[in-house]
Amino acid sequence: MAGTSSRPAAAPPDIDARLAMYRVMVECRTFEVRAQELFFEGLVRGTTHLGVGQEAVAAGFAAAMRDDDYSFATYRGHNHALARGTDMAGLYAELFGRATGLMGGKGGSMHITSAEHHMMGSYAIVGAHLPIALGAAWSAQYRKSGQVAVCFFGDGTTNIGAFHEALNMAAVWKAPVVFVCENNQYMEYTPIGAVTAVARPAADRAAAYDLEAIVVDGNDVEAVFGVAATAVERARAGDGPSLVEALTYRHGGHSRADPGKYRPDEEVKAWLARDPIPAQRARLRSAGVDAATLDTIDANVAAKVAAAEAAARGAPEPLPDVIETQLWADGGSSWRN
Amino acid sequence: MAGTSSRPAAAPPDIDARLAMYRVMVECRTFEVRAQELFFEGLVRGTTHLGVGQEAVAAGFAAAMRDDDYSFATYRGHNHALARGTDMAGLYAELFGRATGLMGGKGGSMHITSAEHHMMGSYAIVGAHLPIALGAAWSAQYRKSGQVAVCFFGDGTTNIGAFHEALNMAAVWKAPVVFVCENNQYMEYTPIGAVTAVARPAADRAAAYDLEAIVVDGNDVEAVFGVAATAVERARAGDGPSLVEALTYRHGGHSRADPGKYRPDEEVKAWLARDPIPAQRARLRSAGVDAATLDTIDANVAAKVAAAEAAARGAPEPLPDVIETQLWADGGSSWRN
Amino acid sequence: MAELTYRAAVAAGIAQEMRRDPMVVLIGEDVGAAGGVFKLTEGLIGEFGPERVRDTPISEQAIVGAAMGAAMTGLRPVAELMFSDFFAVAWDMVVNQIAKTRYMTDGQVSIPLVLRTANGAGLRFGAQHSQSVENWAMAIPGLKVVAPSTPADVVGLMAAAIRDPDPVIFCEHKGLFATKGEVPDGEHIVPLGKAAVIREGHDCTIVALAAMVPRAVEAAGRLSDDHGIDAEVIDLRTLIPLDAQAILRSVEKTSRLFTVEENPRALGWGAEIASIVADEGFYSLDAPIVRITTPHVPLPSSAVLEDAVLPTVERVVETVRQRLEDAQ
Amino acid sequence: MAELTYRAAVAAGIAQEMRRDPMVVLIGEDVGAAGGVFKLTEGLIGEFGPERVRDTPISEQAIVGAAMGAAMTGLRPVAELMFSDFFAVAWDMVVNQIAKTRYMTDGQVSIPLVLRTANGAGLRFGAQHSQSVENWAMAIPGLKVVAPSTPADVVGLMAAAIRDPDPVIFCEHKGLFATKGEVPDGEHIVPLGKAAVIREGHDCTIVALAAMVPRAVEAAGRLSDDHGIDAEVIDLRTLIPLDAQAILRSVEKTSRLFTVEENPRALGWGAEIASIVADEGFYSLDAPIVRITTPHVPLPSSAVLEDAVLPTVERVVETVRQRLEDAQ
Ligand SMILES: Cc1ncc(C[n+]2csc(CCOP(=O)(O)OP(=O)(O)O)c2C)c(N)n1
Ligand SMILES: Cc1ncc(C[n+]2csc(CCOP(=O)(O)OP(=O)(O)O)c2C)c(N)n1
Ligand SMILES: [Mg+2]
Ligand SMILES: [Mg+2]
Repeated sequence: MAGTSSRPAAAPPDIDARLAMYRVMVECRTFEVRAQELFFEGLVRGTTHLGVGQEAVAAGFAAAMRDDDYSFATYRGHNHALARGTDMAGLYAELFGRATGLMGGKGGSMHITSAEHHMMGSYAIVGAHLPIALGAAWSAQYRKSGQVAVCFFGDGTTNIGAFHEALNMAAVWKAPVVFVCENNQYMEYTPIGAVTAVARPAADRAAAYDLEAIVVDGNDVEAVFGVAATAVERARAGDGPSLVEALTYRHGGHSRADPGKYRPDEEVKAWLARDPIPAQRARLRSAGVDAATLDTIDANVAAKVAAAEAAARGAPEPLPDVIETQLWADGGSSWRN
Repeated sequence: MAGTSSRPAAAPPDIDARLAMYRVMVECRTFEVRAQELFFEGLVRGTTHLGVGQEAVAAGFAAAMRDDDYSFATYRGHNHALARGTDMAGLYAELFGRATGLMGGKGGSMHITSAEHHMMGSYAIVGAHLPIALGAAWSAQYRKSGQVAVCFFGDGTTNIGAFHEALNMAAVWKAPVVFVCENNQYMEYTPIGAVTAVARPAADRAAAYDLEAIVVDGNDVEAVFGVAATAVERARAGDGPSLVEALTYRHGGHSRADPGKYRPDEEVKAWLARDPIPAQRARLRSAGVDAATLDTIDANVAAKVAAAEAAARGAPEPLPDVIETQLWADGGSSWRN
Repeated sequence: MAELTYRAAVAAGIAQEMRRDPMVVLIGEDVGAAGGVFKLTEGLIGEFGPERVRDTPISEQAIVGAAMGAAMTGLRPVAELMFSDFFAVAWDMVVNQIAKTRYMTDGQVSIPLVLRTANGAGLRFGAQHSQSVENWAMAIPGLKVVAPSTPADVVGLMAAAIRDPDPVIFCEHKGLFATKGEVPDGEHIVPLGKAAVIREGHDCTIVALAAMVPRAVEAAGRLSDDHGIDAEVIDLRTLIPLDAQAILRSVEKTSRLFTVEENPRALGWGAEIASIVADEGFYSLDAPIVRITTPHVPLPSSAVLEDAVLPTVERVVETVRQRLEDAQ
Repeated sequence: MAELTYRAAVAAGIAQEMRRDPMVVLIGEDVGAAGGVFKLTEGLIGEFGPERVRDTPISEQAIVGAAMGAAMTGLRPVAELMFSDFFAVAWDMVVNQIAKTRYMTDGQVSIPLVLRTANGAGLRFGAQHSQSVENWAMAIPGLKVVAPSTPADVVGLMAAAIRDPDPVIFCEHKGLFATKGEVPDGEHIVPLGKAAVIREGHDCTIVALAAMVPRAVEAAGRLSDDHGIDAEVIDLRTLIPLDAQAILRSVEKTSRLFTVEENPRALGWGAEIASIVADEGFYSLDAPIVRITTPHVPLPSSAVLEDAVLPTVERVVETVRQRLEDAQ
C-alpha cells in the first residue's frame, strides 16, 4: 500500500539505516516475546499490552526522528520506548515492579517513560496523549527549537473526543506534530469497523482537519520510514501537522490475559504471513546483505535482551518509603503541614 | 444557498404552514427583543443568550417535526422552546426567576425545558447535548416509537470532543437524530474561522461520519423547512442521522452583556439586510398574502407577548423552601438520614 | 441460596432486572460479544440480544450522554465505564448533565440510569486504572453512590439501583471479583441507603466500604483475638443515600470511630463521616476520630508498593490498637 | 500601594509574571483579542502579543492537554477554563494526566502549569455556571489548589502559582470580581500553603475561603457587636498545600470550630478540615464542629433562591450564636 500523499517522498534510507531499523524491530520483538513468557512465569505483574507484529511503525518512525524529537505512546508503548533508545534493563525492571525500573516501579508497563530519550510517556487513558503531544509541539514551536512531536495511538482512539480536539487545534496552530494511528483493526475485543462510521478510522477523518489522507502499510518498515520522514520534515519546516494511518496487526491478544480468540483464524493467518520482521529480513537479503550479518544482529539482540532480563531479575524490590516521594517537584508528597 | 443534498426535496409547505412559520419567527423575535429590554430594566437576571436573527432555523425545523419529536437546544434556546409551543408566560417567568417559571426559577434562561412539548432541555455546557440527543434517538429506535430527535448547536460546538463522539456513534447506530449546526459565524467573541481547520465547521466534517455535507441558508425559513423535512423523514425512515449546517447570524452580542463590537460593521450590516423575518414577509406578500393578514399576525403576537410579560411580572418570587425539592424523583433532596 | 462469585453476581443482578423490565438495556465497550473485559457481563448478549446489549466505540462521553438521553425518554439504561478512572473522561455528562438536569428542570425529567464501573486497586494496574472514585461522585448533588462488598449485595443493590428512578453510580470492586458468597434464590433486592452492621462490638466502630470491608472484618477478628478489643464493623454499602444514623447509633454505643478508606486521604468519603460525627455525635465521642486511608498520592503499580499504599489488615489492627491505647 | 479590583488583579498578576519569564504563556477561549469574557485578561495580548496569548477553539481537553504537554517541555503555561464548571469536560486531563504524571514517572517530568478559572456563585448563572469546584480538585493527589479572597492575594498567589514547579488549580471567584483592595507596589508574592488569620478572636474559629471570607468577616463583626462573641476568622487561601497547623493552633485557643463553605455539603472542603481537627485537635474541642455550607443540591438560578442557598452573613451569625449557646 502506498501513501496517498502527493508530497515528494523523502530520500530512501541507506543500508546502515535499513539494518538499524531491522535491528530495532528485532529488539522490540525479542524483548516483548520474552516479556510475555515472564508474565506467565509470574515476574511481570499487572497487565502488559504487547506490540508484537506492530514493530515496523515504531522502528520506521524512530528512524525518521531527530534525537530531540518527542515521542508520545499508549499503554502499548514498549516498542516506541525501545525504538527511541530507552534502557532495556530499566524497562524489564519496571515491568517486574523493581526499584531499578525506569519509574522506580511507580508507573508500570502502561506508563513507560524515558524523558532522557524524549520518550515523553505512555498514556493509558485512550486519547489523552493527543492533546498533550500537541502541547509539546506548541512548546517546540514557541521555543523555535525545531523539535517535532510524534504521537502514536490506535484505531479505537479515533472515536474519542480528545482525538478531534487535538487534530483541529493542531491544524489551526500549524503545530509540528505527527499523529500516527496504528490501525491494528481492533479496539480491545471489538473490530474497529463495527463501531466506526468510516472504513479508514484515521485517514477518512483527515479532511475534517484540512489534512491529507495518508495510509501506509504499517508492516513495511521502509514504507513507514518514507511516510514518517515526509511528515516529520513537513512539521519541522513549519507546514503543520500530519495524520498518518498505518495498517498493521497485533499478533496476540489485546493484553496479556487475552488470547484474542474473537479474531477469525483466516485473518490471523493472513497477517502472520505479513510479519514485518521476516519481510524486512528478506528485503535486506535481496539487497545483498548476507545471512550472517542478519544472524549476528539477531544474536546480539538476544544477548542484550537476556542481559537486560538478568539485570532486572537481580534488581531489588522498591522500598515502601518511595511511596511518598516525587509527587511534587520538591521530591516529596506533603499536602499539609 | 441550496443544500448540497442529492436526496429528493420534501414537499413544499402549503400557505398555512408558511404563515405558521412566519408567526413562529415573529413570536420568537418579539419575545426576545422584549426580553432584552426587560434585562436592562432589571427584571431578567443572570444572563440571556438571544437568538435574534436566527429564528428561521427554529421555525423551519419545528414545522418539519412531529409533535412527539424531541428538541434539544443550547443556552441560546428560547427560539427553539417557543417554536415547539412552550408557554410564553412560563418562559418569561423563568427569565425573571419567578415561582411560575417553567422550572420554578431553578433553571434560568440557559436551561429552558418544556418536557410536555418534547422540548427536552437547553444545555449550557458546549457540546453536552449532542450525545444526550443521540440517546433520545436511540431510545426512540429501541421503543420503535417513530420519534426523531433534533439537536441544535452552534458553529463553535463543532470543535469539542462530544460533537465527534456523538456523530460517530449516531452514524454507527443509524440513530434517528438530526444534528443542526446554527453557524452564526462566532463562538463567543472569536470568529469561528480563526479557530477551525475547515471553512464549513459542520459540513466539512460530515464525511468523517459517512454523512452528506448539507449546507442551508439558515435565514431562509422555507429552505430550512425543506432540508429539515428531508432529514427528519430520513431519520424516521430508519436511514440514520443527518448533519445540517445552517448559515445564519445573531443580530446582537453573544450574551446580554456583550455589545458584539468585535464584528466588522460591514458584516453586521450585510447580515441585518438578510433578516429572515422581513424576507419571509416579502415572500409571503409576493405569494399573494395581503399585508393585513401579516399585520394581524404581528399584532396578535405583540398582544400575546405583552400578556405573557404581564403574567410573569405579576407572578410571585419562589419560596426558599423549593430549594430542597426535586433533586430526586421522590420530590425531595435528602442524601442522608 | 447459590454460591456466586462477585464477578458472576454482576451479570446475575443485571439479568434479573433485564428479565423483569424490557426497558432495561446495557451499553458499553466490549460488554456484548466479548462479555466484558472482566467477564462481568458474560452471557447477557446471548440471552437478551444485541438490541439490548450494545457494544460501543471508545466514546465515554457518548456512552454516558446517550444513557442519559435514553433515560429521559423511557429506557432504563445501564452503562458501563470499563474502569472507574474513565469517569474523568465523561465527568461533565455525569456531574453537570445527569446529576443536575432533574433539579434544573424542577422535576420535568427523570433520569433513571445506572453507571456501572470497575473500581479500586489491587491488580497492579497503576495510577490510571486503579482509583477508588466513589468520593468524586459523593461530592456531587444528584448522584446516588453504591459500592457493594459481597456477591449478595451486588445482586441486591444492582436491582435497587436499576429500579431507582434517579441516577446511580455503581462501583464494582476489581479486587473483589474473584471472591465468593451466598446469594439468596429468587428475586433479591437490597434497598439503597441502608448500611449493614457486619459485626457487633462495643469498643469502637469501624466504618468501611467495598474492598475495605473484608479487611475491616478480618482486622476486627484479630483485634478481638489478639488484643481483646471488640470492634463493631459497619459496611456502608451506599455513600448516597448515606445511612448516617447507623453510624451515629454505633458511635453512641462505642464512643470511638475509625474509617477504613481506599481512596486517597484528602476528601475521602470518611471525611464527610467524620464531619457528621464530629458535629452530631460529638458528645458520644471519647477520643479522636481516626481515618485510615491510602496516603494522598496516586497509586503506584509495583506489587510491593501497591500493597503498602492501601490500608491493610495490619495497618487497621495497629492503628486501632494504638489509638485506643493512646486514649486511655 | 494601588487600589485594584479583584478583576484587574488577575491580569496584573499574570502580567507581572509574563514580564519576568518569557516562558509564561496564556491560552484559553477568548482570552486574547476579547480580553476574556469577564475581562480578566484585558490588555495582555496587547502587551505580550498573540504568540504568548492565544485564543483557542472550544476544546477544553485540548486546551488543558496542550498546557500539560507544553509544561512538560519547557513552557510555563497558564490556561483558562472560562467557568470552573467546565473542568468537568477536561477532568481526565486534570486528574489522570496532569496530577499523576510526575508521580508515575518517578519525577522524570515536571508539570509547572496554572489552570485558572472563574469559580463560584452569586451571578444567577444557574447550576452549570456557578459551582465551587475547589473541593473536586482537593480530592486529587498531585494538584495544588488556590482560591484567593482579595486583590492582593490574587496577585501574590498568582505569582506563586506560576512560579510553582507543580500544577496549580487557581480559582478566581466570580462574586468577588468587582471588589476592590490595596495591592502592594512592586513584585508581590504570597507563598502557597499559608492561611491568613484575618481577625483574631478567642471564642471560636471560623474557617472560610474565597467569597465566604468577607461574609465570615462581616459575621464576626456582627457576632461581636450584637452578641459579644469574639470569633477568629481564618482565610485558608490554599486548600493544597493546606495550612492545617494554622487551624489547629486557632482551635487550641478557641476550642470551637466552624467552617463556611460555598460548596455543596457532602465532601465540601470543610469535611477534610473537620476530620483533621476531630483527630489531631480533638482534645482542644469543647463542642461539636459545625459546617456551614450550601445544602447538597445544585445551584438554582433565581436570585431569591441563589441568595437563600449560599451561606449568608445571617446564617453564619445565627448558626454560630445558636451553636455556642447550645454548647453552654
Ligand atoms: C478512555 C478510555 N476508554 C477505554 C479504555 C480501555 N481500553 C484500553 S485499550 C482499549 C482499546 C484501544 O484500542 P486502540 O485505540 O485501537 O489501540 P490498541 O489497543 O489496538 O493499540 C480500550 C477500550 C481506556 N484505556 N481509556
Ligand atoms: C465546554 C464549554 N466551553 C465553553 C463554554 C463557554 N461558552 C458558552 S457559549 C460559547 C460559544 C459557543 O459558540 P457556538 O457553539 O458557536 O454557539 P453560539 O453561542 O454562537 O450559539 C462558549 C465558548 C461553555 N459553555 N461550555
Ligand atoms: Mg487497535
Ligand atoms: Mg456560534
